[in-house]
Parts: sequence; C-alpha cells; structure tokens
Amino acid sequence: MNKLPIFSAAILVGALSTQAAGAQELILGYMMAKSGPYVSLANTIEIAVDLAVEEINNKGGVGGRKIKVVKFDTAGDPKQATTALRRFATDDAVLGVIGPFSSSEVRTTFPVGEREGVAQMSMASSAPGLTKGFTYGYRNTTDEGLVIDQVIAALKAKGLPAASGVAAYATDDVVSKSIGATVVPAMFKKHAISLKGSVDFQYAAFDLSPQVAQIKQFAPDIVGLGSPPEGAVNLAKELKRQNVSTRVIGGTTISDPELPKRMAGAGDNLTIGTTFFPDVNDRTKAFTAEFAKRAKAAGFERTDPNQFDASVYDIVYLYAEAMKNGSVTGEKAKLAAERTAVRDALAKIKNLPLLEGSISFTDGDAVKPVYVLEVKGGKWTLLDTRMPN
Amino acid sequence: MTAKSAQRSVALSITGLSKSFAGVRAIDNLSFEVPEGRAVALIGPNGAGKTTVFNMVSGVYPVDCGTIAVNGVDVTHMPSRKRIAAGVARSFQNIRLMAHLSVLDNLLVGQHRRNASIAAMLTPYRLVPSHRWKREALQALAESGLEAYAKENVGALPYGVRKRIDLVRATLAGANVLMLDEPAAGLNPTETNALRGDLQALKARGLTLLVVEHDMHFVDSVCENVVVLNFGQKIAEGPLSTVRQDRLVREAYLGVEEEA
Amino acid sequence: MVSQQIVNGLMLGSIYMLVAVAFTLAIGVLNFLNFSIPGLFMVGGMAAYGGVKLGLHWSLAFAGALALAALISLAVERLAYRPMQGGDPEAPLVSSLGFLVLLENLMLIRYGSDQQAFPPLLADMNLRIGDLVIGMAQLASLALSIALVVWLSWFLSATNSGRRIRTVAESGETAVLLGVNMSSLAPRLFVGSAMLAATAGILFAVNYQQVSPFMGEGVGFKGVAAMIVGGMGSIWGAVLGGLLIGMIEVLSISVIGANVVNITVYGLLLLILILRPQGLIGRPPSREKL
Amino acid sequence: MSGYLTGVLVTLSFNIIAAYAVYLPIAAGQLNLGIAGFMAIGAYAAAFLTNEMSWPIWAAVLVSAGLAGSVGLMIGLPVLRTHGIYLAMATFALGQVISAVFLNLEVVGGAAGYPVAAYAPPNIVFAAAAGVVGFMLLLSTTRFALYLTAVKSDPTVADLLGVSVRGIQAAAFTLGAMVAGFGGALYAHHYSFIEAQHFNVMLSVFPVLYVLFGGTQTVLGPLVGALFFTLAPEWLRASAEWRYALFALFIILFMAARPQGLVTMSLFRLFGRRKPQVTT
Repeated sequence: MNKLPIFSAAILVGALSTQAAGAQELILGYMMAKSGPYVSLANTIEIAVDLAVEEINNKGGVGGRKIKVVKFDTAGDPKQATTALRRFATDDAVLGVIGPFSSSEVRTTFPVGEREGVAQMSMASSAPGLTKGFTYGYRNTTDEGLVIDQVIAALKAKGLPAASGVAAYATDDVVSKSIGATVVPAMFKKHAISLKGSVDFQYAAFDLSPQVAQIKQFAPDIVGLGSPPEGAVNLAKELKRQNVSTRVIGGTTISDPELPKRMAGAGDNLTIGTTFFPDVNDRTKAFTAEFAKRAKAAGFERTDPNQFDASVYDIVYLYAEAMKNGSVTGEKAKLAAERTAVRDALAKIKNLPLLEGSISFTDGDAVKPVYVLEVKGGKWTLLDTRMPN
Repeated sequence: MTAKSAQRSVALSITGLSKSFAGVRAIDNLSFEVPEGRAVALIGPNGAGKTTVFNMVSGVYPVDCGTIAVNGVDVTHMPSRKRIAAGVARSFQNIRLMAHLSVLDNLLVGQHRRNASIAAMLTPYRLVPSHRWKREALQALAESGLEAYAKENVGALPYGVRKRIDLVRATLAGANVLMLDEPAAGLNPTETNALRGDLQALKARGLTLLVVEHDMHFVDSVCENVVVLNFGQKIAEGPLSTVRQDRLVREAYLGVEEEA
Repeated sequence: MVSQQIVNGLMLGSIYMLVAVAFTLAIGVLNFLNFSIPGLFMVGGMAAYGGVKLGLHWSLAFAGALALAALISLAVERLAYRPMQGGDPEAPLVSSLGFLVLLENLMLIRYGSDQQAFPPLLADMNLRIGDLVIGMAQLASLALSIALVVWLSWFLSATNSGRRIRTVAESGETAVLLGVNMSSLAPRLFVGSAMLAATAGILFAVNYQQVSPFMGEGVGFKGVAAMIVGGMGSIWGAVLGGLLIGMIEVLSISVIGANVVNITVYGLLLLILILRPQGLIGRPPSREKL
Repeated sequence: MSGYLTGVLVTLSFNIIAAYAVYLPIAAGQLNLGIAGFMAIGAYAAAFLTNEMSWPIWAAVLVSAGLAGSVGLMIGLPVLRTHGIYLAMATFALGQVISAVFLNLEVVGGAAGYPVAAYAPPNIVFAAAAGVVGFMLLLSTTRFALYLTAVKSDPTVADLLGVSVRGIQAAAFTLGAMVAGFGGALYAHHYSFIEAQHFNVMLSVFPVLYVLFGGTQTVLGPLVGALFFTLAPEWLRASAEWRYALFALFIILFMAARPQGLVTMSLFRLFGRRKPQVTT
C-alpha cells in the first residue's frame, strides 16, 4: 500500500527532470499560472519569457553561456508553488526563479527560497511589504502606495478636480483591501483631499448597486479603488447605470490593456497608474509588435502585452545582468555560491535601462517609472509619466 | 435488573396505554401483563395495533397516556436507548440488520448493552485473535446452527437465515424480556421448526417472550397465553384454546382465519 | 437611499430565487442535492454570451443556451443521478460536483478565466423615478421569475403530471405503487430544473452585463441557502428565501460592510437549520416507521 | 529525496489528513461540508500560539487540534440535531461563517493573511500523516468504529440496541474537527502563511470527494481517495489546460460505474477469501 505513491511519483519525477540535465547552461526556473484563477492574466507571460531568453541567447548569452528556462505550472496555488520551488531548487539546479505570480504564492514560496538559498522575482504580486525579512525575495512590481501617490499627484499637476474622495475596495483580497483601507486614506490626506467615506464589496461581487447608491450620496470628485479589474468594470458600469459621474482612480491591480473594451462604453476618465505603456518609445513599440505576432501565432485572444508580460521580460534581463555581474558559470559544484552571487548582484542593480524604464531595487522591490493612464473614448491614453521619489 | 420482590413475577406490565395518530385512536386504554419466564402472544387482525404496542414499549413512539413497566421499573418516559438496559429487547417485522456489516459484526453491536463503557468502546478487539466478544457471538450463532454464516455480509443471506440472526442479535443484549415481531412470517416449515427450537431454548433459560404472530399453530406451540387486539382495544385474554371460543374474537378475527 | 437599496435587494433576490427553485425541484422531488445547478446557471450565461459573440440574434443565443443546459442536465441525470439509486445518499454529490468542475473548466478553456462583458440589449435599460434607478432588465427578470414560479406552482397543483410529481415528493414508494413511471419523470424534472437555472444565468448576464466561468458558485451557494431558509421542497419557500437572502445581503453591505455578508447570510442559514430545520414555509421531517 | 517528490508528498500528507477528518463523520452518516472552518481554527490558533506566545510547534499544534475539537463539540451538539441534507447544509454554513470571522479578525491579519514564523519541515508533515493513518487503523479495530457503521446503517435500530446515536455522532464529528484542526495547524507551520480566503468551500468539498471516491465502507477508502486526487492531476500535468477538465470527467465516469467508491467491503472479501481466516 505505502509503496504506491512513492513509486508512481518517482516515475513522474524521472520523466520531468531529465530535461534539466544540460551542462554548461545557466538555468532559471519559471513558475507559470497556466491553469487556475489567473489564467487570463498570466497565460501570455510565457511568450515574454521565451522572447527575452531568445534575444539574450541570440546575442551570445551571458558570458558565452546560454540561458535555459525550466517551467512548472502552479495553477496559481500556493501549495503547488512551493512544490515548484522545491523542484527548481533541488532537482533542476536553477540559479534563480522567475515568479511566482500571485501574492498568496509569494507568501508561501519566499520562506522556502530563503531556506534553500535561491532568489525569486515575482512579476505580479503588489501587496505591501511582501519582501520584508527576505534576502532572496525580489519583486519587479511597484508598491501600490507609490503608484496611487503618483496618480493623485498627476491629477493635481494637470489641474483636474480632486477636492473630495471616497475609498472603494474589495474586503477579501489582500492587495485590494490594503489599497482601500490604508493607502487611499493616507494618500488623500497627503494631497489634502477630504475623505467622505468608504464602501466595500466582496472580491467576487457582481452586483455593486448598493455600493454605488452609497457613493451617489457622497457625491465625491474621485473614487479611490482597490480591486481586481473585474471590480473596476462592474463599478464603472453601475456608476453609469445610476448616473453617477465621478473619476475612479486606481493602481496596478486594475491595469489591463483590455479594460476600456471590457467596460463597454462605461468608465470614461478612469485613471490608473501602471508600470508599462506600449507607446512610450521605440523599444516598447518593438516589444509590443513582436509580442502581438507571437501571441497571435500561439492562438491567444489578447495580443496586447499587459504589465505582467512586460515585467517578466525585464525580469529575464535583470537575471541576465545579475548573472553577468556575479560572474556566474553554471557549474553544479559552485551552485550554492553562485545563487548567492545572483542575489547580491540583483540588489546592486541601479538605474538599469530596460523595457519598463530605468529600474533599481530598494529592499527587494523594484523602483521604476509609473505611467498614469486615463480612459478616453474607449482607449487608454497616457496622462503623465512620473518617477516615484 | 433486579426487580423488587413483590413484583418479581411480572416481567412486563402495561397499564391504561393509549395512542392516537392524527386524531385516530390506534391503541385504546390497553392493559395486560406478561409474567416472568412465560410467553405471551399479541394477536389480532392487520391494523389492530400490535406493532404500535411494540413501538411504544421500545420507545420508538411516545405514549399519549398510560404506563409501561419492565421488571418493575417504569420505562414510560425513558429514552428508547435506555430501555434495553431496563431489560427489554426486540426484533423487527421487516428485518433490520445493518446491511454493510457482516453477521458477526451485527451480533457484536447487539452485545453493546453489556459492554457500554468507554474502555470497552476503545478496545482494539479486532487485533486480538479470538477475542472473548467474538467467541461469545460465534457461540450464540452455533446454538442456532448458524455459525457457517458468521463472516457473510447480511445483505446476501436468505430471508429465513436473516430472520433468525435478527433474533440471535436481540438475545445478545442480555435483556430478559424479548419482543418478537412476527418471527415466523415468511419462513418455510423447516425454518419454522428451527425457530420454535430457538424460542423454547430461550424460555428454558428463563427469558420472557412477547410475540406478535399470525401463525396460530406456532403460537400454540410456544405461548401459554394470548392477548387479542382489535381496533386498538383488548377484546380477549387467556390461553389460546379458551380465547378461540370467545364470540367477539371469532367475529373479529379468528373465525375468518380458521375457515380460510 | 433606503428605497434604492430595497429595490437593489429585490433584484438580487430574484436571481437567487430562480436558482433556489431549481434546487428545490431536484431535492424536494428526487431527494438529490444537485450541485451541477450552479454549473448550469453558468452555462446559461456563458453559452448565451458565446452565441451573441458568434453574431447570433439574442433570442437565438438564449434558446441555444437553454437547449445546451437541458442537454447537459440529461447527461447529469444519466451519469450522476441514475447510477446512484440505492447507494450512499452522498454519492451523487460527488458526480454532480464533478459536473460543476467539468463545466467550469471547459468554459475556462474556451473563454478564459476573465469576466467577459455581456453586450447590453438596449442602450439604457433603466427606469428613473426621481433619484430611484430601476433596471428594466432586472424588472423584467423579476416579473419573469415570478411568472415562472406562479406557473410552476399552478402546474404542480392543477395538472395530472404535477400531481404525479407531488406524489413522488411525498413518498417515492407510494408513487411507484400508484404507477408513476420514475424513469420518465426524473429526466423531465432534470430538464425543468436546468431550464430554470439557465434562465437565471441568462437573466444574470443581461442584468449585470457580465459572465465568467465561475459565476455559478457564489450565486449557487446563496441559492441553496435561500432554498433552505424558505423550506426545502417548497416552491414558495424558495421564492421567499431568495428575496430574503437578497435583501439581507444588500442591507448588510449598506449598513455594516461587505466583509460581514458571509457571516449574516450563512449565520442566518445556520440559525434556521438549528431552530427550524423545515425552513420558514415547510413541513417538519417525519420520523420513519418500523 | 527529489524536491518535486517532496512537494507532492507534502500535499498528499495534508490531503490524507483532511480526508480522515471528513471520513469520521461520514462513517457515522454525517456529511461535514464545513471542514475548512475547523482547519482554519487549528491553523490560526496554532499560528497565534507560536507567533505571539512563543510556544513550541508541537504544543501549539496539539492544543489547537484540541481547540478545533472543542469548538466542533460545542457547535456540533446543536447542529447535530439536524439530519441528512440539513446537517450537510448546516456544516456548510458553519464553515462559511468561521472563515468569514477570520477574514475580519485583525489580530491575526484579517484579509492580509497571517505569516507564520516557526517552520515544520516535510519530515514532520510525513510523520503526522502517518500518525493519523495509524490512529485511524487502530480506531478501526474497536467497537467505536463498528458503531459508526451501525449508526450510519440504521440509527433507529442502533438506538434500540442501546447505542447512543447522538453520542457516537457527536464523538465522530468532534474527532473529525480535531483531525481537521490538527491538519490546519500543521499546514500553517509548513507553508508559513495562512489567509482566510484559503479556507473556502472548495477546501471543504474536496476532502469529501476523496472520501466518497475512495469509498466510505472501509478505513482505507480515504487513503486511496486522497492518493488518487493528489496524484492524478500530477499525471495529467502534461495535458496542461485540459488537466482539470479531464480529471472531472474521469470522476463522473468512475462514480457512475462504481457508486460505492473504489474500496468496498465486497472488494475486501474478494481478497480476504484467498487467505486463511485468521481473525476468528
């Protein structure tokens, strides 16, 4: 009886780990979320990873060695994410890990990475303070506090009405709640906006009519929103239905290239901060075009890269830079030392010009430009570009 | 279990028992007694209320009024679960063996009343080869000649065998009053004879029986007395031969049956 | 604002109500807690969306969605209900949940995990009375839901088939003795309850202009709660329960906050189950005979 | 040991513990759809004890399991007055309420979740799962296990034979809650982070599926069910996006073919016949 699981799992491991046996390659692990709740946000990320790796290898790799990526689907599940990390660390001899995707996964894999001594860099988790206490944990994301700060500053700079505000947020989601309950009130105070009240809803809420009825009573200039994109869509539609005209502002949680289309005519003036905008310069335009080509070829419905695609593309370059600076060889014997070297080199990166702009790290979190976008005529338009101070 | 000496001779005593369902009187002011060590049959046409009496004595139905005493202890308002400890056990008209358990396991459940402590409950007896409980249950089976079925799943057994196992289970609790609901119904003549032997053995051990049964030859061979019910009322009581002569009884029930 | 919140609660309740009726048909008559119903609700919405996206007229898309839900429900009857007769009472739960997971994942593969926008049927489908906003689609769905329920309760009490169904609900054995053909009745009931669930899903899509592969779960569980609060097996109980749960949810949000919704709604369910398991309208379960 | 294998076996261990938490009440005829609530109690209580009170892990885990059990007993007694589907729904509602309470409990992080500092390595998790299986096997040789089946099979007759039906059911429910709390407490200390959103309906429902799939008639059913539900999605990894759809389809077809679950008494007898009968 007891032999069955070990036996069958052993077969699996044998089948999966043979591919990781290459000798002179620099191996990175990549945690995908190709099934489960984040599919639509995360399923094109693989294209960006492959694109960046191809580009680097075509230019000769890192110190003459090619980068190789081993992939594992976590389904967005924290438990499977730790399995992935254990596999990368023990079986695949990776030098660093791309991912995981969600904040919940980060909370379970960062402690494992710390014990195993292997760096991870998340492309999506933006809950405040996730990297605190971890020396191997990195995020190429911007803290929502910094983002919202810049969004409001942009409104003030452009002279848009922002005298009074209401906070609206999903109560059962870590990032959304911290935005709505902490970040928005603090930033309103910082920018002298009077907080008239707050409304909340459940993460999966479809009916926001009671909340909008309350917002209508407050009649604010702006609504500070902490929510996933779905909440923004539903709020915009319900605001329109109940005839409430107010500007909704938010952070990177609602940054989605498809959002104006998904709001189907509602949501004009929705203003958000994000870390990627396709029309900034030639590099972003080239990336967007190449990404679209590959996404189309792979049969994806969405062909515009989102902020996670851009983030992960830069993560590959960040690892390449760190491996170069750390003089990493990929030899098995030096694995532990080289993993630490990668970690230390990441921490030292300053103002590296990449796709998203100039990137540095403070306490494991990336510091990079914030693009303030506004919905106008059913499209995202750039309102302002700001550098967090 | 130890009855007071003055009442020692009465094992089961029913006084002024009444029960209505949705306004219809099912049992009306019924009183009778079963002396210790004797067998009494409760007879009457279908719907006369015989099973209802069993259900009230075992506590499945609450009574409307009247009292039930077992071995001198008033059990009228006792929870059904505790009545087996007062000394009354029963079998069922539609055999109620636990289908997913083996014959042996069914009998082990039957022993519960005598092994009800937490310690007994948590003894890993299955690890002990030929544990006292298993031996005891097998012996009881052997006395009825059913030991070959011990490991079988009860669901798969012939009707007559299940019926007798139901009886063996009822005896294992150590109760001195047994209520048997149509024990011979559906049995072939051989099985009926075997059952008769079982019941006589029980009587020989001093057990008291209350039997609901339609087979009058069977009743005659096992029971000393009968109580005749009709529409929930007692219409006659006494030895079967006497009761047979009763005009009311003949009209209500026996006459029809005898001629059939 | 209070009147607006009452309107909001009634509208939400009308969706729960239909799902609750779908559940109550399956459980009251067949004694089957059919967890594929949230899946069928989702299929109603998602298939209608798929149809509209393919360029079908909305009426065709709706009809297609209903037909698809009915077909799936027949498969549920065949694979989840029928083989389980006589087995553990919990066994059908596994397979009906299996259907929920299967349907969700099939839609996920086809349309992705994102919530999709359901196109509005009219430009502005709202009545505005002073400050009060009432969605016409919502009003229509409330009316349709009530009409369906009225028809259903008339059908059960006044027609031969309805009486047969009620006999089965009272006692499966008696029904068989009276010559009710269960093997032809059960599929019909499954189709009926699937149509109700899918209709609710379509109304949801039209009202809230959104669909997603997971839209059935939250609504489905609230539907079960509504059914029990009202009284299991009672159609008018499901109506009352649905409206009550809708009102409580909206009032909890506007008075206390969204974070207590699960506590108030499911707390009420728990309380009802402990104090009055038969629900607000419904008969107490009877003790078996020996 | 391979890192991947370790990861899968850890998941398996937690699934086995959860399966037995559900199995105990199911064996007594009660469907507990709120097991996640008891896991949450165990997880949060143990995390609180090690984080804020600096208790050692083992003490925190044991005390939290006891706490989950006592909450199970206190809430179980009124809830167990209901039967069948009503009971299932009551436990379902209970699970929802418990996790909603933790979502609002700011002292353990509220919606932001609660990081856990102390760490229980994989070997501890394996040992705990083995311990639970051993305990269940031992329990299955007692009268208590016999009465679970008796109470499920025919509560009326069990009652008339003097078995305290409510007592057995309450004990099974409480013991199940305790095992769930034990699993939750260990989960918190292995994965180093807990959040109320994790303890949702699906977490309650999946162990029920393991048990019903494996079969409720024998003590090995939950083990087999948990094995299958843990390993099958791993086998199906290659089919990427189709893996959960295929998995669900398989469950439906399997249950249609074998409604009593995989491991049944008759299967056992089939194998038992070949051996000499040593038990009598």
